[in-house]
Amino acid sequence: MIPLLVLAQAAADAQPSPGQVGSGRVIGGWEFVTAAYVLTFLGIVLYAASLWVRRPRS
Amino acid sequence: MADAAFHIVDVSKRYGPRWALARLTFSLERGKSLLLTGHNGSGKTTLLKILATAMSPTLGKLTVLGHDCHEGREPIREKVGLLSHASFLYEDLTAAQNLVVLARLIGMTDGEADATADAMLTRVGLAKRRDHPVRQFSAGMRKRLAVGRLLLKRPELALLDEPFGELDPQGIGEMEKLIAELAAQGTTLVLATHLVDQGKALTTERLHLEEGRRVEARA
Amino acid sequence: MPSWVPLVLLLVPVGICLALPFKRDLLDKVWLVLAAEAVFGIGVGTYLALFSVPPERDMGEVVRIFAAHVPQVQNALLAVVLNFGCSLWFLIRKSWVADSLAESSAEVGLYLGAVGTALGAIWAKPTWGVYWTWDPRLTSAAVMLIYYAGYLALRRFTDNPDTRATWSAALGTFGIVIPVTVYKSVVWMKSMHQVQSSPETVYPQLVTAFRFSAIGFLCLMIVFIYQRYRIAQEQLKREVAPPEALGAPQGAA
Amino acid sequence: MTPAETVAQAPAVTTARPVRPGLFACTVILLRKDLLLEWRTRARLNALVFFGICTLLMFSFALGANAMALREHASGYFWLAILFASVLSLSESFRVEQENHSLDGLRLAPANGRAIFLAKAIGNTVLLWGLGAVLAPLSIAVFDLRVVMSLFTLAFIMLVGSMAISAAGTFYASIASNARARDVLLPILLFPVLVPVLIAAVKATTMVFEGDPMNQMESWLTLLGSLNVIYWGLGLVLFPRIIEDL
Repeated sequence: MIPLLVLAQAAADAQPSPGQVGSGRVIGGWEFVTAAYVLTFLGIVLYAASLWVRRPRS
Repeated sequence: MADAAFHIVDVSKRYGPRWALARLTFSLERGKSLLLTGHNGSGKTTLLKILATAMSPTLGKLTVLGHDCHEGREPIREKVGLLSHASFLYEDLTAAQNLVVLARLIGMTDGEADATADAMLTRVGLAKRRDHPVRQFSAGMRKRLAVGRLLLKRPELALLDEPFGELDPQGIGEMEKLIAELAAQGTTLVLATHLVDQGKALTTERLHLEEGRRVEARA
Repeated sequence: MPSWVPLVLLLVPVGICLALPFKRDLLDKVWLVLAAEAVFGIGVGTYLALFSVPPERDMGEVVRIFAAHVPQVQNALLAVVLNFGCSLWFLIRKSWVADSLAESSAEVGLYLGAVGTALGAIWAKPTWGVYWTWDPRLTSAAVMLIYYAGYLALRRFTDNPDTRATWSAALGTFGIVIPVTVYKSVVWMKSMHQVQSSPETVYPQLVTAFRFSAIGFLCLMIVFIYQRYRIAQEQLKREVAPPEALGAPQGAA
Repeated sequence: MTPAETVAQAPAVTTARPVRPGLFACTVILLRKDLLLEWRTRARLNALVFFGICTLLMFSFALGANAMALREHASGYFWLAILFASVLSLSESFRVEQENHSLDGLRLAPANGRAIFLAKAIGNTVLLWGLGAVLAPLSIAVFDLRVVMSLFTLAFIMLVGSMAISAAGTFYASIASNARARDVLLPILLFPVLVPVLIAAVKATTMVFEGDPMNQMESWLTLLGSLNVIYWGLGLVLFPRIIEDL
């Protein structure tokens, strides 16, 4: 579903002026938002865990 | 201490978790010659490298030929020669070219450098191999060329790390003669070797290292 | 909520950073405060971004990703600049603190940069239609990650701590070219990426959420670097023999 | 008196020492040494040139025989070929110094650390520029390029590009050559810092072949020039530290 709702411009060929992505509108996309925040928190947890595993034992 | 060839106080060198030299204090007068003994890994090579300013001590003070090593290493390097395990030679240059590069670096003109290199090759017995690349040399011949490199600099302090290594009996004899000549010319010598008998004959002082510390030599 | 409210939170991390040079062990005691603020800032920022901010006109819902993407990339660049500073510090006066801090900031910068770049790619899919465009900003950011991965690899591949410290300090100093490239790449090549994100150009409703999140990530970065720094110091303790191991001075000859 | 006797009888300590060469003279001596080494191992040099040519030709296989696309991106392939070849020549130029710890020999000679850097970097510049001089006509021929601007401009771009690659490359090769896994580390570390050089050099080279309607050439050359200032400056300052602090 989502790819159809994507902005009209194909990225590789388009040369829009910086900052202006186009006049279209992205509808939906919650799964991307979820994925982003899941990745963020996963990153935090995993890196914190790696620090915990390597913690100095003295 | 003005007449000291080198004077080290509390010199220590760390290789990661290990102290290769531990608070070594020693000094050697100019014109004297020192025999440096000790087992493998006792810190002989480290001490020689530090004296040659090839590496800096982690801790401690070091004065070589009147120059403090923290005030610049170049004045020390001008007057110190190091014969190391590594020959410092370029494999793809010929024997003569190797010497010429050094001769130019110490300030000779091109003509002087060529003449000196030829003379030096004759002296170390490599005249016939003048134009052969070092890659074709045997270990003993490399050693001779490395000695030529050292002599070329006419050092005031010569540091010899295992000069007899990789030499045949004849070569050892010639090396002894060269070292004796150096000493006779007034060069201060530091000689690190496992051949204690040869070493003793050539030197006046002795320093025995164990685990980077100075100990009295048995034997 | 007015958008300046989260800026009050900045007082804590900035205050601690300014006080650090005078009181070295300050973080031993207060790192939990920073950790708490990180949880609070990121939590509030995420909550606002996900549930309070209305969808934007152009980008719709995916604009919410900004509140996580931008702070992480910014803090990654900050960590890299810190790495540069520590490298320079080490070269000027041989300090193991600088060496450990440089290692920590490179690793944390690499982590934040990797996640930040991945978020950028996730954001790009619905907005630009592809995960990866060969956009100079994206590509130079990825290249920066490679460089700092190489930096950490060199540290792994060098056994002698003293040489390792000097070499990596030289690498870190030279490496400042790279964040500058990332920053300038947009100007040098025509880019689809925004030239810069300032509160004026970003969607105004998002600013409050973004600021909470940014300050939260700043605190998180400090905590992570501090914890990584302790690991680095512990490793140095094992690798570098302290002068005490030498024993008493020997008598002069 | 034979020369041998002259040396043997020269008093070791009392003679006045010759004046040691300064930074410039020392650089010249070391550069002569480096070029002599390159010349004596010219088989390796040839291999390097063929490696460059090979890389250049491989792009056509990777992209398919699409003459349009190949022509359009020719300057990119040209610089990539030089970049890949530079990794080989740089690590080789330090492998030579590592073999018998010759670099230590130079330091203790004593040669100025900055002079060692300058000689190595200039030597590599000459090498890469020469490689470019071989690859440029070849690229023009096989990619069917038209030279719109003068060939001098192309030569100049190649010079400043090679200089930037060599300065940064000498610095990184001196570090990587001492580490384990040096063959992998050098490109990982070097390529990221060369990204701006690559962008600027490729853009400028493209203009040589496609014209410069927007008058951008000057700004790209300015970028290349300032990168050169940064890399050579950083190299001069940092290189002595790298080879000394061991």
